[in-house]
Amino acid sequence: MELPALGWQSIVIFVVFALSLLIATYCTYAERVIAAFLQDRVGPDRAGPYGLAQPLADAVKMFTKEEFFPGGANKALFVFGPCLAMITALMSSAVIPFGNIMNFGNNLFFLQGIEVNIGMLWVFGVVSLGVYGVMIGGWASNNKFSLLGAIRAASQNISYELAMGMALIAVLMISGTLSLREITLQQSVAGEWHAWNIVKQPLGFIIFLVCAFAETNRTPFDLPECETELVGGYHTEYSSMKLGLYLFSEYVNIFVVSAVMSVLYFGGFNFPFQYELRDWFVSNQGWELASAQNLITLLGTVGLFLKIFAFIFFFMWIRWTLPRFRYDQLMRLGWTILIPLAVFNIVLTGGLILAGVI
Amino acid sequence: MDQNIPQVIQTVPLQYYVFFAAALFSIGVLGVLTRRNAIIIFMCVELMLNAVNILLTAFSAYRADPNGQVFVFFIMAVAAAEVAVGLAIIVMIYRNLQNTDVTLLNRLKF
Amino acid sequence: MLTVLLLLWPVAAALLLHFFKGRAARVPALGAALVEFALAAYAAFTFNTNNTGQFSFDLNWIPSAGIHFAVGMDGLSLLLVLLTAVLVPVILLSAFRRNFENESVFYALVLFMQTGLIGVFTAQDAFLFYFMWEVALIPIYFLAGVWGGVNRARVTFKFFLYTIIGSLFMLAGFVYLYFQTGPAADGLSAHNSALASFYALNLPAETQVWLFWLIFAAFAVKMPIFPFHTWQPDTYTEAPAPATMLLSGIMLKMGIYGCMRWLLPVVPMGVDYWQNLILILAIIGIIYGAIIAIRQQDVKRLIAYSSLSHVGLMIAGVFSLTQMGLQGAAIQMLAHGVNVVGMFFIADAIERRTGTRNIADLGGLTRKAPVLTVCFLVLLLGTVALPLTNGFVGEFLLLAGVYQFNAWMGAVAGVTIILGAVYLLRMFQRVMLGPDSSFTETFTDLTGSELALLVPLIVLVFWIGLFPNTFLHLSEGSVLNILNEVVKR
Amino acid sequence: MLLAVPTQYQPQDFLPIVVQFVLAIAFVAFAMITSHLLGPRRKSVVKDEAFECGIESVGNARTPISVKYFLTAILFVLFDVEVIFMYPWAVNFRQLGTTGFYQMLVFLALLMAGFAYVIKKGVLRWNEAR
Amino acid sequence: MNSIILLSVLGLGNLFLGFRRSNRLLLPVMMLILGLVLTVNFIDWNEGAQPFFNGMLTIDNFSVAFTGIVLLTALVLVPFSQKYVLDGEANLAEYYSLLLFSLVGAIMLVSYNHLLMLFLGIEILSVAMYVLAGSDKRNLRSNEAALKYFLMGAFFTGILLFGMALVYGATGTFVLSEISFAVQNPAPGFESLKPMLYIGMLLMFIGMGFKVSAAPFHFWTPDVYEGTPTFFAAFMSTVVKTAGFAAFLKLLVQAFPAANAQGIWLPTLTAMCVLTLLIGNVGAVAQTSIKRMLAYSSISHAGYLLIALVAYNGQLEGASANGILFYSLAYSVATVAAFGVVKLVADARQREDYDGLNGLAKTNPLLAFSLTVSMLSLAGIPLTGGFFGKFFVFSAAVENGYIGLVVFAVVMSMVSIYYYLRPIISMYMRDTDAETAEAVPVTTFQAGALLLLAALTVLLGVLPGLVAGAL
Repeated sequence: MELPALGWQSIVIFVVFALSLLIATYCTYAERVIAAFLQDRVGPDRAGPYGLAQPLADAVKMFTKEEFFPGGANKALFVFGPCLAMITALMSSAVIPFGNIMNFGNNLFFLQGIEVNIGMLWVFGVVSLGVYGVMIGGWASNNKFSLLGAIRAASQNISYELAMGMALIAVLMISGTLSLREITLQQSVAGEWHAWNIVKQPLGFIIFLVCAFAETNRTPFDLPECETELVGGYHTEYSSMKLGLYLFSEYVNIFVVSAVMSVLYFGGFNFPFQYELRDWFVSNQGWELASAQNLITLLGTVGLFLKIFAFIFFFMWIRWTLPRFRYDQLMRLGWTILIPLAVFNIVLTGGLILAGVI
Repeated sequence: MDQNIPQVIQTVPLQYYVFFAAALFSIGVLGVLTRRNAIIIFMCVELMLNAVNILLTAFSAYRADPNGQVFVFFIMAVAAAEVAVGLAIIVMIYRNLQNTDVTLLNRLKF
Repeated sequence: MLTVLLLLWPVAAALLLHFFKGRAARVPALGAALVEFALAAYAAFTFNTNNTGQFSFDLNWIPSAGIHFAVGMDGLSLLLVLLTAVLVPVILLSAFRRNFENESVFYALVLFMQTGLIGVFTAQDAFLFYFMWEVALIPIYFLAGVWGGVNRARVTFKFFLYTIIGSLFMLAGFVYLYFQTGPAADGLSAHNSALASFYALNLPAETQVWLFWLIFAAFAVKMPIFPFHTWQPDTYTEAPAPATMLLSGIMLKMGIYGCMRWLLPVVPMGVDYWQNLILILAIIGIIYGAIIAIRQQDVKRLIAYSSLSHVGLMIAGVFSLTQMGLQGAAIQMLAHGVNVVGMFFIADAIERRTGTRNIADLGGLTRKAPVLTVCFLVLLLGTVALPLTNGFVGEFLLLAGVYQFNAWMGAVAGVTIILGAVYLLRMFQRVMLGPDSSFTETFTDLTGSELALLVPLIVLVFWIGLFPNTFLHLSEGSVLNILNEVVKR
Repeated sequence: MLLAVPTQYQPQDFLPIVVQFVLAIAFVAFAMITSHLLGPRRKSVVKDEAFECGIESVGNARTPISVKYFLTAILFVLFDVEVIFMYPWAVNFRQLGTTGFYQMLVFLALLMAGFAYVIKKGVLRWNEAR
Repeated sequence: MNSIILLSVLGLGNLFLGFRRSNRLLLPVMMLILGLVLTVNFIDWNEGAQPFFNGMLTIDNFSVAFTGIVLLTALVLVPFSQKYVLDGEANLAEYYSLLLFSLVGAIMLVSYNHLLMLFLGIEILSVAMYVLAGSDKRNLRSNEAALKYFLMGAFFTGILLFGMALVYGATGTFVLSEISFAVQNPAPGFESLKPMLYIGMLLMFIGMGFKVSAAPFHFWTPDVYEGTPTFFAAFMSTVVKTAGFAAFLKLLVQAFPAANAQGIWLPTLTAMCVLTLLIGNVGAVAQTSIKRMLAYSSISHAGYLLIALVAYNGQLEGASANGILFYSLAYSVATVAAFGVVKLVADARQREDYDGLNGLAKTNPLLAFSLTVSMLSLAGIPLTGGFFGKFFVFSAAVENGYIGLVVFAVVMSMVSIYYYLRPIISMYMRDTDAETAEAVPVTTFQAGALLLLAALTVLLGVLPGLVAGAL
């Protein structure tokens, strides 16, 4: 890989990085607005037009709050916890293919930070590390609520990770690769939007979705931080930007997991009739193929983000709709329902593939 | 530029891998022999296993023979089983003794 | 096939004895022993003195190693089988005098041991011989250890350790020899352990010199020869009377038989090399046993040391490598077996009546028990080797053999007769004559069954003494064969 | 062209990860340092005490916790490792064909037998003290 | 292969049977399973070498024979777990299933053809044993035994693996025959890798030496055996050892047979052998607890078996393999009986020293008899299987010229007579005291098993041709 390519990739990474931060920031805003909408109230509207500057105000508040170290806390780990949570959240976005190829004067550029053959494993590995941030923070706080919250978080995350991994295996059986780009491209057979994996993997998608909720500690699986029982769970003792990083990492995770779901099940940057549109530009408007392709690519990127936003909305919608699980229900759902379902899904997928159906 | 991964791995001399793995392994052995806490001894054992994994992977890449890497898979799986059993034993002892220092466990002498 | 029957019958009977509890086992046990005796007698009558190996049986025991279950009898074997078959019923009968726990197990062990003994005397395969050698050891260990005196645990342990270590050396020797042999006849294995193949070996002299000690170790302990004898008096004393009779009457012969069958012809050059040393050791044993016997106060110990002394003479006879010496040993094995069993029986009878074996505590039995005195005297004179008794023939031939080899040694060995007379007659005088003691006041004479037991022994004392040719004739061919094998190289 | 993906993956492909890592660390470091510099600091013993619903905190927070969590963790380790074996299989599913499928069925059957055993043994019965 | 499948499936079934909470059912079922598998195992006898898993496992006569031994051992051992049944032990199904699974490991050990299978076999066998060693959860001694066994086991597994990795690095393969081929037909540049091969080989020997408790890697044995519940200690000292030696033999014969390799490992193995014999026998003399004595005795028997390894003569059908086969069988049968009696006595009298056996011949003639038979067998006295075991092993060694070694071993077995006779003396020649006056309760079932074991020992001692030379 020559340096120009690396440079291009760095640009993409930077853009994606910034975007994910931006999206995460505005997720806080979106959360309130959607909550208000669902509860038929106004929501933030003071800071800036429609309250759009609200996240910035929040950020300023976070930065200027007092740093707090509880007595008996292990200081290094106490600081390290949120940092780790944030770093792992930020690390996973780069391998997601946000768009197809751009073609400028015979130079091909991928709208993707990092293309590796183990993209899916990378996302999985990094996301799994996130639990360490929670564990370390909860343990270091020297607070019973924090510890319990952290342990719960760890237990919950690892439990659902199993089902998630198994759901993913069914996708891998269909695609035969771990590269996210290849998985996306396989879902773009010309003229057939039903090449999307959601058609082939409805059950797998549902399992994955449920697990995604649990992995991001979102309602109805937000047991680690459930206010009514555990005060604030693992971040009870946190304040200032350290708390901010925890909250922030959650939204970044939502963004990443939405993107992953879009890529795995909803065709990624593919959108219906993209080939017809490109051919229409080429044959009817007389565009060059490359230009038409660039346009499609951009449209695809926009489409991907639309899908992501839809998922984010869905996350928030659920939050204000469903009540929280009890802990034993949560564990039972993960172990006794999702895992067997996922195994069944694997067997079913295998059978269907061998039968030539998918 | 057009090297595959085994070839890149081969740009580092094999001895380096061997020495590195051997060093890691020796650290593990020393740890097992000198430390007195069951958990730390166990961690040292895991270190030894990882040294083996590195070594196997290096050899496997050098010879472009996947057998070694498959072996690594199995070592990891078995190590996980060992972890499960080992931690269970340590927890069991901790519950009876409230300590995991093996010197306290010298009722059965050498 | 008859040999196999002789071997299997006691074992089968021992197993069947399990179904009889306590005293009920006496009659079946005796019956089994008598059947065995009948079998042995039948074998003796049908034995053809012109031919050597008879009643042979050969079964491929461990095919992969060329080890055969090969048994057969020549004259020498037959003599000892006869001795065993005669003595076992006598010993069983003597055991009926006592009341002890688990009688049926006791008798079963005796019968079991009989199998081992007969196996030793008839084995034609080295490993079978070793196997039987140990089979004979295990029952006697338990007989002596379980039913013995107060110190039984320590004493029998010593005995067991001595004998087993000795026999392990023998095993090592056999294994070495085994690997020098050629392939088995059936070609299934590279080596074989048949007696004939061992005879056929032609080992270098240096090898034979050390191999001699490996094999001789087991025999030396069993007989026992002078420096290896320390287990003997203790064991004889501590073991219950029947076990002592088995030990002294039959087991000891295993060693002498082993020397004649498995040592002399197999490593003749080794024998030649060590001959003088062994003879000297044997003669030391003769003198030493006799001197110690003189000083003994315990009847059983006295007989034990006398046995040591007599065995020394037999060893000397065997290692003189003369026909007379070997023949003497053969006949003396019979005679000594008969005499020593009788002596131990009488010692036991006295102990049962008085509760003591101490010579000083006894006296004046002649008046109270004339029959016992007569029997005792006959056996004693047989042991002292008075002419016309069984001891005379054997000792005469033995001394003649040793004299033939070396006049000085013969002369020294001859002292045994004088010393034997000294300690035995001294014992007779103290025990039988003299004044009564508090222990002997209520002494009663032999009962009918006891007499019935002693009568065959006394008959044998005179039979062997008067018509020794009956037996000498039997063993002559075997002895000549053995000497041939020795001289051949 | 539309389906263009790198045919041969290079170790250098992984280099951008370093870039991203640097970015992530930079952001986190920036956030932590800034908030550290900007925020006020007013320490007091009472304030530093661990929060326990307003009452005084009792005992050590790092006490042993229910063994259930431990069991869950152990189970996760075991099952996760088994799932690892399925990744290479899944990726090569089509090449392995029917044989591979049946072999994995056996594997899954054993795995699920163990799983059923564990569930039946009551690992998830949180309401029972053990 | 049939036995592996059956054991795994039935082991799982057994696990679920445990939910019925009916211990009375479990023991017969367990025996049934083992009996069935034992029968099925011999279907493969004389069927030639059958490769499985791309040749990673090979079922041939060697493996069938050793599988037969481990299964038989397990079968005759199981009756002694009856106390668990009677006491209503809650985890009995788990114990049984772990035993079944560890038998799968043992079978893999005796039929592996690829180092991966060796590793997996060892681990399947060991991990189950780690758990069983600590199965007496409330007993600190059992806990310690489990921890010690586990830590040391994992440690030596690491060493074994490092050895495997080095051998792989030097030869480029894990398949036994290919390793041997690579050593005998060196590829270019192999010379420089030779030290690696040799170090790897030695490390593997260390790892295997630990598993079979050969000195100087024996130190865990007495402690672990003493702390482990007797039933499982018996399993450890028989099945684990038998499988370990079969695996060790396969490794030597099939992977490192080349003469140049022999020059390297022979001194090591000989030294290990001598040391093991010395430590095992001398150590056993010093013990006061029978269980510890049996532990040292198992070390010393590892020494005798090592003689057969030293004296191997080139193929899996040779005198050494036959010797190990016979020895393992005789040793297993006798050891099971010994541990069985010790367990029964220890359960009833709550003591494990020699004096606990006093007067046993009077109170329990059967127990005394079977312990006597097994002690005589272990001591190598004729009329028992142990004698022919030693005989075959020693003659294999003499045949190959290791006379010095054999002489040493014979001297050591003389020493062994001392400590094997001590229980016999206690039982038959010492009187009971207040503590030992009462008879030890023995169920008919156990009595039958003990009689069977004694009969087996004597049968092996009288008709060794049944098993000798089977390979």
